[in-house]
Amino acid sequence: MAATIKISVKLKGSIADVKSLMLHPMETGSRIDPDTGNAVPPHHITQLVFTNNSKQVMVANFSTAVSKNPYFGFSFEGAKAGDTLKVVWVDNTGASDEIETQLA
Amino acid sequence: MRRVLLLSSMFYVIQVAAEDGAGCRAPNEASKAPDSAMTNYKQSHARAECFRLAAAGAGAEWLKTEELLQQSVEEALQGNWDSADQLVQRAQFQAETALLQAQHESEAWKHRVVKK
Amino acid sequence: MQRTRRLIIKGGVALLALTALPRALIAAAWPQKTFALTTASEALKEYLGTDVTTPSDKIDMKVPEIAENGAVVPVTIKTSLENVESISIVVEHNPRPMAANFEIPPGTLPKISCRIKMGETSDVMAVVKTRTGVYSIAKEVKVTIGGCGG
Amino acid sequence: MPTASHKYLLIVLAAMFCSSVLADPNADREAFVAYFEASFPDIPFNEYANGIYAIDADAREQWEEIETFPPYSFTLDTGAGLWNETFPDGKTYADCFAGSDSGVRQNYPRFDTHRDEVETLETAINHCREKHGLAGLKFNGEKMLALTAHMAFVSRGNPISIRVSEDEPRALAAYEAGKQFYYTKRGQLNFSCSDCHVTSVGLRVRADRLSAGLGHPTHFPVYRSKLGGMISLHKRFSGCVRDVRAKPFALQSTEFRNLEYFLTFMSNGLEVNGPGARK
Repeated sequence: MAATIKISVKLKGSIADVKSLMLHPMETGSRIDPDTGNAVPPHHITQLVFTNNSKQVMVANFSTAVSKNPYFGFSFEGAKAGDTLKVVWVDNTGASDEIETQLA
Repeated sequence: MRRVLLLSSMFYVIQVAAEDGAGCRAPNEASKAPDSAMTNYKQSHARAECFRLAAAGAGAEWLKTEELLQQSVEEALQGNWDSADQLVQRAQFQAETALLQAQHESEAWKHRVVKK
Repeated sequence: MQRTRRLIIKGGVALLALTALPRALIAAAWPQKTFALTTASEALKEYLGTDVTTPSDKIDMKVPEIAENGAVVPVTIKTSLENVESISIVVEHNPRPMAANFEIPPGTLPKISCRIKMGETSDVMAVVKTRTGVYSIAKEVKVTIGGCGG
Repeated sequence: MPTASHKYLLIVLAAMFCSSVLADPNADREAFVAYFEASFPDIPFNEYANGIYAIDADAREQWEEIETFPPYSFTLDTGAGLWNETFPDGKTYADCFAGSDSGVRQNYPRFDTHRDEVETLETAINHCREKHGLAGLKFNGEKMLALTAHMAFVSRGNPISIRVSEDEPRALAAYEAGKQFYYTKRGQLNFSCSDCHVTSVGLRVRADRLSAGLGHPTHFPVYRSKLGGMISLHKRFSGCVRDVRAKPFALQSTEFRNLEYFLTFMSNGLEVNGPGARK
């Protein structure tokens, strides 16, 4: 299991309602670590991309102003049961995670 | 609004029974002999700490009392006797007031219990 | 008991994971510069080519009047405008106002929801770019600090 | 110096003893519930499990939005994994908690007559681990929070059913001590729990609206947006005590366990709805 992404999809006819939650600190770079007194370096998701079968259905670009453990929801048309929806996030350090789910 | 936060009750706890720290005061009266700043400070620190422990024993210690005493020790170690003494006095005031608060509350709480 | 667990969306989906080859899959570039700019006007110019937006009542933005917590402010934006290409969330008084933007390809509904951080009370603007223009709506969100919960 | 503290201890003990003779927890609870019903006639009883969101509509919308995909989802996964772990002797948590399939959260805290003290879910988990050869978990550590979140989740919908047996004087004394704690003013600000969460519910303290004491323990552990993580009920107690500028007691101290016993008994009949999400 992708340890950092949770996704739920509801199919209403050909419309897919997508909700997703990522486990990520979303550090702004300006927070001071109370233990060291130094700024915690920025560490945040930059992009979140949803692809249904091979069609890109959403690209979300995030700044550091997106909340910790980001939530993102959207909907797209043209979905059907059996489609494969894939979610990928990438962060500013180059780390990433992804998950695939079959629409049902 | 009929319900009001009674901030004015903040110091409803007043000096009802100042002799309750008697055990803490005793050593100070006893030894007035070596009149060095350090000796005086040690005595007042011990007295304040005694009150703090008494307040803690009653489950009533305030948040910053211990910190005030620590700051006081740091000032004393640098020879800043005046500020060290001020901090000790503040700590002792807190601890004594906390004790009075606890004593008052040992009965007063009953009147706040929600009843039909 | 099923009823009371409704807050966890179970959905009808199975969760599967694949081993990663993700970088190649990120198509569009992350618009780094717009996120670094310190005024709303500059950030909009950088991202959309203009900071002139037409106020539109066809955009519906749901934000709280008073944020419970500035660290987690729920924002939902939807619009009945046609041919939407992107939606941006701009928080005027944040140190870097462009909070997030969303590229909407044909077939994707112009409706998004997410949660953002706000440093202080500010206008929050939803900026919708369509094939024919740039539209916006703004609402003030009050951010308070202090008290026992915050 | 010891005389002073002993004297106060005696006063406290004497007060506890005297009042415990007259204790009637059920009458206390009925009066507590009736007080809120009279103060907020439009709020149905079950709503008190939702804390301030029973009262504050704008905050409630934000909370519901967050609960559509709650931030404690990951913690629940972790908790379910930990729950199913096998101990070195082959036993599992389920062996310690009878009826755990349908949830046990609603039965804690309980009075443990063998240990002669209040046992909370957290101390019960550690007693279980110790019995099976494992060290206890940190009370506000990630593992404990995940396990208790999982156990609360499995118990969702079960009505809180705390027992304070009137035939067990030690249980009554613990209950009375918790009650005394709740109504005792403390700290530099001289506030009791009840000053805010009974007398002043719905009013603001600076930017916050005060929530009702009825329903407080139903939803813990809680994901705090402020912290970006979970906290236990005792951590919240500790925060409140600090807020009135008193020195907090240790997590799972006798004081806090007794307080939890009293407070949870007051919420008998409300449904468990933990884990929760709060600002």
